[in-house]
Amino acid sequence: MSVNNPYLPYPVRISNISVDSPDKSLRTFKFEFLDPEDENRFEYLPGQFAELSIPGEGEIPIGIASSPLEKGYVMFTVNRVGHVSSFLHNMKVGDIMGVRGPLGHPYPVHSLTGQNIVVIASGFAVTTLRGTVAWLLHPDNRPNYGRITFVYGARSPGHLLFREDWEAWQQRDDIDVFVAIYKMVPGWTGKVGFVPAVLQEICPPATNTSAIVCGPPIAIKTTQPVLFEAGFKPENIIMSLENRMKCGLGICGRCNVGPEYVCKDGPVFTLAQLNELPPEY
Amino acid sequence: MSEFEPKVVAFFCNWCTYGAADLAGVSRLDYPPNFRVVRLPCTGRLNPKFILEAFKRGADGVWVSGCHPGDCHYIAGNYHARRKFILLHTLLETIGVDPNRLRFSWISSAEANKFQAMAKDVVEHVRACGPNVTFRKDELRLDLAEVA
Amino acid sequence: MGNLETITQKIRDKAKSLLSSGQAEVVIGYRQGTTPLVAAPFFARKPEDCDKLIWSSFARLNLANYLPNRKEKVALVAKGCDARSAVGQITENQFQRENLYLLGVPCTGLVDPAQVAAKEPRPIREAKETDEAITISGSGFTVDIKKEEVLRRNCRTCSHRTPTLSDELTGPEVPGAKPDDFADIQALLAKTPDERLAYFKDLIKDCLRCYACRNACPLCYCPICFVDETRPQWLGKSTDPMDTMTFHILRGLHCAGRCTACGACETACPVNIKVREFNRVLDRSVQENWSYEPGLAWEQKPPLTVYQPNDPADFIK
Amino acid sequence: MTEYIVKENALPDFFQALANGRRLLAPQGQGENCQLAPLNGPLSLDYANTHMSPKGLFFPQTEKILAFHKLVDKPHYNVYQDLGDHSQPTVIFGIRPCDARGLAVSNRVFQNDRFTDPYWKGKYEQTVKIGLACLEPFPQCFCSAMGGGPFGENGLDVLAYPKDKGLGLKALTPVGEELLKATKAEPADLASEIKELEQKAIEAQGSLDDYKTINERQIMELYKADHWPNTAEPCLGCGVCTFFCPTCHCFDIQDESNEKGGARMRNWDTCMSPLFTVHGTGHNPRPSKTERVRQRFMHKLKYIPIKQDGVRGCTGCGRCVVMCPANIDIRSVAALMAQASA
Repeated sequence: MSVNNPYLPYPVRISNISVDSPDKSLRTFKFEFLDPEDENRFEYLPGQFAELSIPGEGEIPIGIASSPLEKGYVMFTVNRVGHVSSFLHNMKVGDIMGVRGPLGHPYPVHSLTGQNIVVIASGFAVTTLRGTVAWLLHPDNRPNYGRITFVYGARSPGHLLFREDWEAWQQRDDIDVFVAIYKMVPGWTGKVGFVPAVLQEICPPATNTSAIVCGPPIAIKTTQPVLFEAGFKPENIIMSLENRMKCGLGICGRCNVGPEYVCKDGPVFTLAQLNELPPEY
Repeated sequence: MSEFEPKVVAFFCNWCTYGAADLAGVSRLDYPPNFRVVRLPCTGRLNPKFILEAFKRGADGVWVSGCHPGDCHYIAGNYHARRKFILLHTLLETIGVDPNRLRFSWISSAEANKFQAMAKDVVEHVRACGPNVTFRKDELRLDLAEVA
Repeated sequence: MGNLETITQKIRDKAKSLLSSGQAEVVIGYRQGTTPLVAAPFFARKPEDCDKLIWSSFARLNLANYLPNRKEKVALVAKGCDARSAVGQITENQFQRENLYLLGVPCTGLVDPAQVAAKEPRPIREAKETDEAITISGSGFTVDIKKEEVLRRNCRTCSHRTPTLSDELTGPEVPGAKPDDFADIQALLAKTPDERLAYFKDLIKDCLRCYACRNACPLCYCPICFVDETRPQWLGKSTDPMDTMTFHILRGLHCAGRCTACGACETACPVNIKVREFNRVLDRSVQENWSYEPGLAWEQKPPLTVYQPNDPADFIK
Repeated sequence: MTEYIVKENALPDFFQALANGRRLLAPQGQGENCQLAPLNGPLSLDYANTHMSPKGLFFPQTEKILAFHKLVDKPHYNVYQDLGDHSQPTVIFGIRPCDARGLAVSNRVFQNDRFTDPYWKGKYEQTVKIGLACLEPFPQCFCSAMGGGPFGENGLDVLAYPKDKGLGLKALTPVGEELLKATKAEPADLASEIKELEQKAIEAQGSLDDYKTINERQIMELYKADHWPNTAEPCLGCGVCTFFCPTCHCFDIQDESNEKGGARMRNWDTCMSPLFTVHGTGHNPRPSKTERVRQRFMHKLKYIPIKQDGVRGCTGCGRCVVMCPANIDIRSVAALMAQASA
């Protein structure tokens, strides 16, 4: 996204592709910027997203899965659903395309300094939260936060993304990691159950704690009561919305939720904010 | 500038005209190479938007061909198609698509000679019309030099 | 009391009795518009709503458009063309006959605001009507215009002004007009293909691709219209003239043998395109080839759903 | 700022001086043909308003913004390049105050708190806007009810009004002042006359409800009101209201390409279309026309005012009132919202 023209993507090269689910519907792409200067211009924080821009095909808004402290690439996990994502799934390492961003507001990590943080991820919405945890655990940042808890659930072991990352986190003593699958399969040694149930079991106290929640609408809906029960207030429940988007700049109008543009004013909102808005997401 | 070679998109029914084209080939009957063939299960499958899309993308002519009435593999597919063609043909002709650019025919899989003759005839008619400039989408209308 | 008032009264009385008896859960009719020369769709669900119902020669929208997907029992205020559209929707299984009460209105043709504006360009603040004439007034003027001078083009050639099929007529039958002779299309065919293409390109040059013609059309009820299909995408979304032309051609073809010439498409068009020209080319062909007019009988089959072994197709070689 | 007079016989010179080598657009044609176009005939001052709002001059219905090529051996292969906004210095004479206010509202969206749209900005900032006040309101007008007025100044550089077959002019911005100084318009004191004419024009609109209680109600109170299904029922979903609205600015971004290259373009879009909001998964946050109609009116009358310091997104130009095939009248809807009960 050039300084003068926010519609103009940065040219990037696909540097790595990994297939992340048994049905091949999820792939994770790493991009490197053709112009190294662009990497500095693409200055982001966890929770922001970018438009993956394929010339002649279109753009899709995708949450950034890498942490800004991981240098040399930006990473996105893409679910194959529509025209552009299907096209992207057929592209190869070395292909040239564009990335436009960063867009939206990040999770308010800076204003959470001094607090405990519970990160709750369901399904492949874990992407921006992976970046968040990676950012929080960075030696520069870790001392600024209290207890950090990471809860993550997916359909089956094959659907769990970023295994290397959370397995490494499990070895650390400065983060509590709870990874669950929804239904028991032989050989699984972690937790079993839907995310809200797992959360209920292990939920840390709400005192001086904020929860960052991302997942499909149903998971977000069912997680809320558990958090309320544990004493969390709507101001301390931070969520990320998704809506259909085009420009990502708060202009084209299709992601409106009430007066807010999800792309420009969100996608991160507290539950307290969302309670004042129409549920059009 | 070389001589104009028309591009014709051909929609052939799998059971008849596609077979005729095959037979013509096997029988070494030569016919012009100007066709891009799209094989359909039946002419009844032909949606008018296929024809418009072909013209829009720059085809100089379109040729639709299937089984003779009464011979449809699916009993009545080409009867239904024929009614569609009647209206489509009328509308396209009225709004100014040169009738010589659009050909409908019935050719059975045994009629390799008819196929050969028809293929030549279609190409000659389209050639006489010249390149399709009026009914194509001038897709981008931008000078690529501007960005190259 | 003029015919308009009689019909209005009849509609109100009948609507009240249908709603109170439970024969209908909603009466779809017209109310007075908020601007001059307009009668707007109105949905009466309680007997006390019914006094807002009116009949007027400004009732240009086709109310059959509101039938598909509706679960209620409906009484439909229907002029000749609307009634035929409703019959068509029932033959196409878009609505159930037993849920429909057709309140037929013998119609003497509707007023075209564009033709009124051509006669009187000054801003109109008020319009009144009698059976024969409209009186329009604005700042410093009042003008009477005979309705027959400003009728919509499709109304001038409407031969089924009295609903052919209905459950009840709200007034005496009226004679139909002389049917469309398609002389202009005949004349067009005498021109060269390029001239004809130029004519049709010019016709749609102002098209905004808003698809109001589609949305106002009672025949257009597809859940996903071909213009909205994305995989593959048949039409570009820009105002490219060929995409626009493709839209109008396909819209015409989809309506072939089903169009009742109600003119709702042209009424809805915000830039006054004669979108029905495409339909008329096909209407002519349907009538010539199969002597078919849609919506005249409950059991009629639309011409594109049937065939004859000897359908005329000399152009197929 | 100063006021000026141009006498009837000085008008041709005045317009020439206005243009001064720039593109000069003025209302041409009558009724449905009235549009802002290069001035090349007699100037007409008695038009109601242009058929379409002037937004298309700043935000065309279709605009190519980026392009790329597929020539593997050339630089920038498969990389989008900016096509620029191709704007040229322009003077528009005869924007109605309602439409100028509409442009000002859109301007705050295209140049918002975080991003600037270069294509809009180029055109908007290279255009000097001279408004033409409405001495007599037209039947569909309700600008005063929406916080504007027949002599509204928002979004304009100069406000003009017909005066003795010539023009009275009031400079509103330094740009406007400079523009008028460069013509032979004669300075005059018109303040009291303008005030008087304005008063008369406002009175002529009749007593209009200003729907003030909408401003006081909470979003969710208006949102949950029970009139929405009935309000939306006649809607055909055509979106003509949005195409003609001077403040509707939603667009779609589409790519088109062939074997040589392609372009990215933006096209007007409409929130009345069900596909506008549908997710890739098929989930649609606004699945039925009730939600879509509500969105449009809420956006105009509640959401935009929240974001723009109380300025409404409806300017009272009346186009949607006249153009809606189903006669869904924003004045009636505003009245329902003003008395909404959840």
